Amino acid sequence: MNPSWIWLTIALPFAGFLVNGVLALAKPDAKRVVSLVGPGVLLAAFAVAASIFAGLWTHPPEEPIVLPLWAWIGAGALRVNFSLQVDQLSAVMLMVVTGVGSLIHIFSVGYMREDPGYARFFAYLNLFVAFMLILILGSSLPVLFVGWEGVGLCSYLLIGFWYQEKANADAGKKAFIVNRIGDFGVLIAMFLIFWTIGSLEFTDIVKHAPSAYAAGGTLITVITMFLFLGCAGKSAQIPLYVWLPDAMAGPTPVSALIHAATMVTAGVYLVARTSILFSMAPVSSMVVAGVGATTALFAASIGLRQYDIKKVLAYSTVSQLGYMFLGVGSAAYSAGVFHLVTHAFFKALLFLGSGSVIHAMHHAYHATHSHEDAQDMRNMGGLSKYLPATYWLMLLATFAIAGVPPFSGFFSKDEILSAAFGRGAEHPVFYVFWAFGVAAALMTAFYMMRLMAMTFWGENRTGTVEQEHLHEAPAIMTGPLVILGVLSVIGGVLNLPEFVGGLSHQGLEKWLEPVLAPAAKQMPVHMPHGSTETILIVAASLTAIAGLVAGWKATLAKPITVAKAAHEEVGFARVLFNKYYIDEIYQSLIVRPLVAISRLFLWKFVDQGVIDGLGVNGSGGLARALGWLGGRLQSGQLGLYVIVFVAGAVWLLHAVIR
Amino acid sequence: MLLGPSLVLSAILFSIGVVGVMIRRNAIVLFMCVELMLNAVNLSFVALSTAHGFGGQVMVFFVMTVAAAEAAVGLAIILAIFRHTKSVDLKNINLLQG
Amino acid sequence: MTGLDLLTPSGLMVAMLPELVVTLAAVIVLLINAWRHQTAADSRFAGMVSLAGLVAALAVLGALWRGGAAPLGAPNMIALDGYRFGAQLLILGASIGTVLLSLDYLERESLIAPEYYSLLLMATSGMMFLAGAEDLIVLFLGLEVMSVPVYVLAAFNRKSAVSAEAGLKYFLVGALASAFLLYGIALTYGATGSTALTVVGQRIAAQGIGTMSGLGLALMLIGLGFKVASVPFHMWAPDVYDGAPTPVTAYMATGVKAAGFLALVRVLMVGFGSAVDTWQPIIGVLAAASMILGNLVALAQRSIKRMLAYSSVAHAGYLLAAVWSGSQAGASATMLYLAAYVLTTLATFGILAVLGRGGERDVTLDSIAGLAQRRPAIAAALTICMFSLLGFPGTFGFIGKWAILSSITAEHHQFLAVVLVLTSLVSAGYYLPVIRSLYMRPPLNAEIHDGVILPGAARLTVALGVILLLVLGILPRLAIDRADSGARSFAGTALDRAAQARR
Amino acid sequence: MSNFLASINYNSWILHVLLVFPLLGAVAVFLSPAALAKRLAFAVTLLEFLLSLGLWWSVNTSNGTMELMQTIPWIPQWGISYAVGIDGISLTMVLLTTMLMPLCVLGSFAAITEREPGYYALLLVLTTGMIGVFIAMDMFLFYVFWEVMLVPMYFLIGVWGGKNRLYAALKFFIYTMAGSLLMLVAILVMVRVAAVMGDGKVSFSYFHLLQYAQSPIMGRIAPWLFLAFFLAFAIKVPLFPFHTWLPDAHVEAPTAGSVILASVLLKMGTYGFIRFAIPFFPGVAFSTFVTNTVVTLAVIGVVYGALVAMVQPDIKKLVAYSSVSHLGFAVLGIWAASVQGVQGALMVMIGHGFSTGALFFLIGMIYERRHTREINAYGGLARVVPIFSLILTVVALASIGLPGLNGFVGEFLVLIGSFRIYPYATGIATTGVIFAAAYMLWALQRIIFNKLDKPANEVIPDLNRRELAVLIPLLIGIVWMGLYPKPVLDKIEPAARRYILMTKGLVVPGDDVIRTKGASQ
Repeated sequence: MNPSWIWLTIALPFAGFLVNGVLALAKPDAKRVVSLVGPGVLLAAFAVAASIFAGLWTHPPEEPIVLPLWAWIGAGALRVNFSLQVDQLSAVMLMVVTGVGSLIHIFSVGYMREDPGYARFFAYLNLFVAFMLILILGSSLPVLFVGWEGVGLCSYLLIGFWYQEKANADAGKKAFIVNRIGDFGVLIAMFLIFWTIGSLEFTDIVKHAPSAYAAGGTLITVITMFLFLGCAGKSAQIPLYVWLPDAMAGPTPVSALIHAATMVTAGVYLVARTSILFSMAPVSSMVVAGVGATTALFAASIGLRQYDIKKVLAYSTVSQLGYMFLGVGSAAYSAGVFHLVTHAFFKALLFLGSGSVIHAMHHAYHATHSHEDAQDMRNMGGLSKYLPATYWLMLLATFAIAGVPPFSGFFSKDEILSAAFGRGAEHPVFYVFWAFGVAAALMTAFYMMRLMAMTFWGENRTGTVEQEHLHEAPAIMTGPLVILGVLSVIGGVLNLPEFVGGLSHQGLEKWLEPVLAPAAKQMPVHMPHGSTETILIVAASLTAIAGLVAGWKATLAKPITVAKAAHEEVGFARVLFNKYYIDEIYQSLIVRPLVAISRLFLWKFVDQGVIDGLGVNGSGGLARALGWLGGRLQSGQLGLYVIVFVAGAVWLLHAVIR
Repeated sequence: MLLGPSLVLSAILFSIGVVGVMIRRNAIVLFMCVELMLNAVNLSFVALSTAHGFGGQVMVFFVMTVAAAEAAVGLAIILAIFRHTKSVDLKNINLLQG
Repeated sequence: MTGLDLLTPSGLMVAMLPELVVTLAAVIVLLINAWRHQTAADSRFAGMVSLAGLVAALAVLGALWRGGAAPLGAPNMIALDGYRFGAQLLILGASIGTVLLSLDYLERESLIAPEYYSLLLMATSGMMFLAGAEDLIVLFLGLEVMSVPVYVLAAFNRKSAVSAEAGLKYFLVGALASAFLLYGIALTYGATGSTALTVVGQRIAAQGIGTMSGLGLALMLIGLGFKVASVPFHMWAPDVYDGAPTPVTAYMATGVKAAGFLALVRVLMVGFGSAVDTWQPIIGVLAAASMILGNLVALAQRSIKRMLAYSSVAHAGYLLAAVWSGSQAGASATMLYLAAYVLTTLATFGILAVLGRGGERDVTLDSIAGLAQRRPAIAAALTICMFSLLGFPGTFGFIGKWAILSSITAEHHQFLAVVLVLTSLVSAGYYLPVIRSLYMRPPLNAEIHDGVILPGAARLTVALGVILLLVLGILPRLAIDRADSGARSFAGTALDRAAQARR
Repeated sequence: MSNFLASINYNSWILHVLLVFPLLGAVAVFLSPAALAKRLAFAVTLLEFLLSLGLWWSVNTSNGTMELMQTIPWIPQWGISYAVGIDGISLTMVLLTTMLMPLCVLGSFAAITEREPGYYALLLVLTTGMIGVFIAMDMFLFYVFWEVMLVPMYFLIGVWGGKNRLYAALKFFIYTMAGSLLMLVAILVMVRVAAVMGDGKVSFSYFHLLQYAQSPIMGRIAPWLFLAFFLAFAIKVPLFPFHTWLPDAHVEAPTAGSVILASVLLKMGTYGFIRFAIPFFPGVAFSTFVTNTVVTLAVIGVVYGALVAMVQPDIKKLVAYSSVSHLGFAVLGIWAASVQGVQGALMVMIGHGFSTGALFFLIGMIYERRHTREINAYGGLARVVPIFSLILTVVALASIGLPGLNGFVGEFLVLIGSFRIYPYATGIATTGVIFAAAYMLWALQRIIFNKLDKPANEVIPDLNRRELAVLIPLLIGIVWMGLYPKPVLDKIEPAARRYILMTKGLVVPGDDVIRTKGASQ
């Protein structure tokens, strides 16, 4: 299909949103229609995307194809068209979003069936896909920004999908506001870019950036730092990661689609998209890599001590996103994107799998009217018996995320670590980042195995009555899991490293080259070769396996008590369990003071006290008081009147003679 | 010529009248002080007439007429107030104030 | 009839015809009173005759004005120019309005004494002389002929102690002020050798202002300052306005004030035009003080009548600001503003008179609350009056204020303009609550406004006043033309030359 | 369309009709019985809107000059004329006004049950006043409209307002008057100075004053004159710290009053800057001190308004403070005097008119059901009133500048346009988008999300057809101007460019541009 039909991929889910939205308001019970329309539009969009991708595959374009839809904002030199850009990078993203999106939509048909907000859910989900596609297809920063904020909105709506719980609504709001902090950075970056390059089109940025900025200069560093602030918000990096764990309040398919596979990777996408800028700003790149590596390690460490199955996955996502930034920060943009893709597969699988588990647990508790936590792993155990398909698929995903060769995660993670190690030759600090990455990989393997062990192995702790009701999810849910499982396993073929040979020159790196070449020219990637490479690979593999084994052993070493009987954590475990108290610190250092200052100082004191009290009512009161005083002078005594009269007369005579 | 001294005398008389109005509290005395002021001015007119012709002297007659009219009206008003307050002391006349 | 030789008795008689008609009417009413002074009908009859006399005077005035009467030779005793005609139109208008308001008021308050109307007519003739005086002797006589009857009118309600007190206070301080004015005339006469304003003007222009003429000017300012209730010679005004019967208060606030201002303008323009530098700062201080004090103290009043009394001090300040500018534009603005003020004040006091059954002094913001529901027309009229007093666009009051501001700013000295607008802002603080009470608050009790009915004559005054306020507020061309042509009478005076030179 | 308009000679009568027709309507409405009054008022405002719609095609906005100029001597002695004209900026403001008025009338049907004829008549008088302000080309006329508008608003707040309406009405009136009275003095002084410069010709014509505004004599007093104009407009905007009348007025006004206040009246302040204060005294307005001060105040307004909005317990107050924040953007854009900044400021003005207008309508509708504006009295409404909640969400998002909705276009343009000129100030102002999200989403959460735990909220009915008829036009506007603002931007661009030339002193009246260079970008 001709790329000019690309708008259909956006229009289809948007139409789905409209249909489902109207149904949600008018006929919330029409679940049949919703079940058809919701995933249907996505599959159609995927079909369109696939056929366009096929066209691109056969005839890769040299230059990005820009398809203007209409003139959007125009003022003076600023001319922003609402136009879409099709190139190798957006095509990859397109496939991931529509593909994984379709699978998750199908899964949701089963998962959300019982929910009264079924139509609303699909409306939001469709809208999200539409915005996500605008984000990746937008040909300029402002259009991208439409999608950028749009997905944030959908994320907000979906996190707070069960809005009756205050905690959920809080989580949604938190997500949006933290994202807005990032958006602030994107906005400032846009302003700077516009006033230096004169355009916000990506093609223009790529074309003019090398001449407009001095490589390594302050300006470009500032621009990229602000851009990265946006990326950190959207992709949950330190210090803005705090919203993502809370975002697990949304339905699990949402966590899979938005908070694992697609939206949260938008930051990585943006760095890749503006790679020309980052490649010209080594300091910023270093910051990106550093923040990524630190986040990877930091989040992974928190993941070690979480009991909520989704929280573990959430911190895992934050950690994996950190990997991606470590990659793009090391100028290995294609590696970042590669990990983005494989992560989309295995993390979506993990989330959906956990969804399947929660689904089962929920049913079990629902049947017995128990109010236990269906997401707490301490209440699970031994589930492999009841959910065999889910168990096996999640085990595959665990190997993938842990980086066990030859699962997909192994290749992408290895490429990132290699790139970081390679950059170490230039900036030794990258060795530290690499070490962080390796440590994080160890922890990843550990906590994933811990998750598997607590969930699927050992004795079942759900309860004797509840066990009766534990059973595997329907086919409509396991089907997508199977496909994702396959992708998680073989995803590595997308970009096989050199030592595997053969297909390597056909890989993702090659495919993305037209897009990333200008950046590569500024900052070439140094991949270690030969023996170094081999050592790194072996070390990474061993790390993964060591982590897995350790996780397995450690978890099953002693019996696990169920959630309600669990005693409090002690020592450092407690710090980890409480996520280093970061939320509490933010709350008491930023949020509460801000609200208090706003209420007590700005509103009560400045506004009501000083301006309105002293200034406005004060002057009114002063006038009234003066008037009252003047009235007192009017005592009714004629003698006084005469005295004032004569005094006035004397003054007047004096004034004349003077 | 006694113009200068006459004017000075007139000014002094006028001032005495003013001071009287200022310090006295009896309505009738007050009014008498005003009459004194009017007559002080009359003295000025007469004195100035010696320099400028009879215009000033004409004025004196008018002033005397007016003073008579004022006296008639004024005393009537003072009587009216006396009927209400049984006093012509201005201290007691302060219903209107504020 | 264009030229009149004022040196011949017949010419002078024709020139003074309006005053003479009014005086005649006063005498006739007095004669009627001798026989018929018992019943309400008698009182009403006297009022009707007065009305007829005033209307006749108005007709004569109109004839003189339209005929373009002007002195053939030198001016003498009485002015014969547009400014006098305009001034007397205002005075006659104020008097007619007062008579109309009084007709039913006197009956209601059982003040059956037809002498009231002859006093009113005499005062009117005094005002007309005062405003038209071209000679200081006439000025003094006019002032006294005006003042003495008004002393009586203020104390007219014999049953009321406050009325008597008002009369006494007005009388005592008034007599004191008269003495000052008279002394001023004497010194001016002494310095210039004449009482004719034109001659005074020429002499002072020739010899400059000396100590004696300066003192004369100052003393006259004190005397006239009292009449117009300017700070610091204002302290009688709130008490007297408050205590006097409401129509009389209206009369004092409109007629007396107008006559005083118009005389002041003429004295300053014609007599002391060349000494503008001497009196301008003084008038400026008086104006600013009046505006500030009047408006501030009005803010603190509970009684609406007393509030209006203080606001009248403030309005004296606005008018003094116009006088301050010392130009034809200022004279014109004085006239325009007075016209607006006369209309508004008559209508306001007319309404106040009917609101205050049982005593206008007790009319407060609380007692008028919710009037709009029961008596929408009266409430609307009062609202328009308040907006006009506030100088709000769409009313004649705004045109007047605009003229004042325009004349001040033309002098390129903005201090007074700023004081004027800022104090106007303060005045919103007491005018608006009146409207607020009318429309936005519930009445104290259900029947409180039942008796608020404007009797026929008062209704005519109020309606005419309010309609004129609106019409002239939107289409003021005619009024401005009249005021401008009146002010052109001062073309060629010393002041006018000075003003031209300043530009 | 243009041909048809030309054939009925539309341009020659439309401006007069727009001013007179509502007044006549007001008289008719006032005299008609209560039941008829509201329908009649709706018909009048709708017809007024349809009449005004022709302006979109008939006014040639491509030069940025005043079109359809009509001058009729009014008070010739004082050089005062009835002069009206319209350019792209006025055009959008007039259309915004006429579009909102039928909605305001319709939105008041259920809320106003007392003294209806008076209420609707006042709305119509207000219409004339507002349109008059936007098209008056004579300073006297402008001042008259500017002030006269206060009266209907005073009554709307004072008679039909909430509990504390008396205080709010008086405060609104006096506050606004405080600014305008000094402006009155400034106008007069300008006229006097212009008369000295211009051979004694006294004229209040806008163009006449513009011609002499930059003369050397004016230059000496220009700072004072500018200050007077500035105060008048800054209060109306309202610029921090002159904003404290707004929360009270908004809270106490009836729904339509709040809508008009927010959507139109506030815009008069910014309009005044663009049309009068700055073109008259560009030298002062763009002196270092004034620029620093105004930009600082605008930025404080943006952040301060948002922060104070965040902690308001009263939903109307929240929106009121959010207006302070939004209008801060507009002022920033106006002072940036770049094409993007100025166009952005105008888009903020229009966009704020739609979104905040809609917000106030929504608040009014929920108030009619629950009789409280306390945010904490709500919660969980999404389940009971889904349509209301949906619309509230969309409007709230438009208000906080979600791209794709109208709020974003204006804010983005303002910020990008101001950034080059005031990078640091703009940077701080940009944080406004964060705080905006904070206050709006927090409020949204407490109203439509969370647990439905108050029994009174469980039984309220969703929006009815009349209410939808009020909101849907606004929603269409919100989405349309968010996605395709180009027609509007095109209409205002020439006028905005002309304004920028004026800020550089490059335009003199006689209406010709001396130099056009240097105003692009």
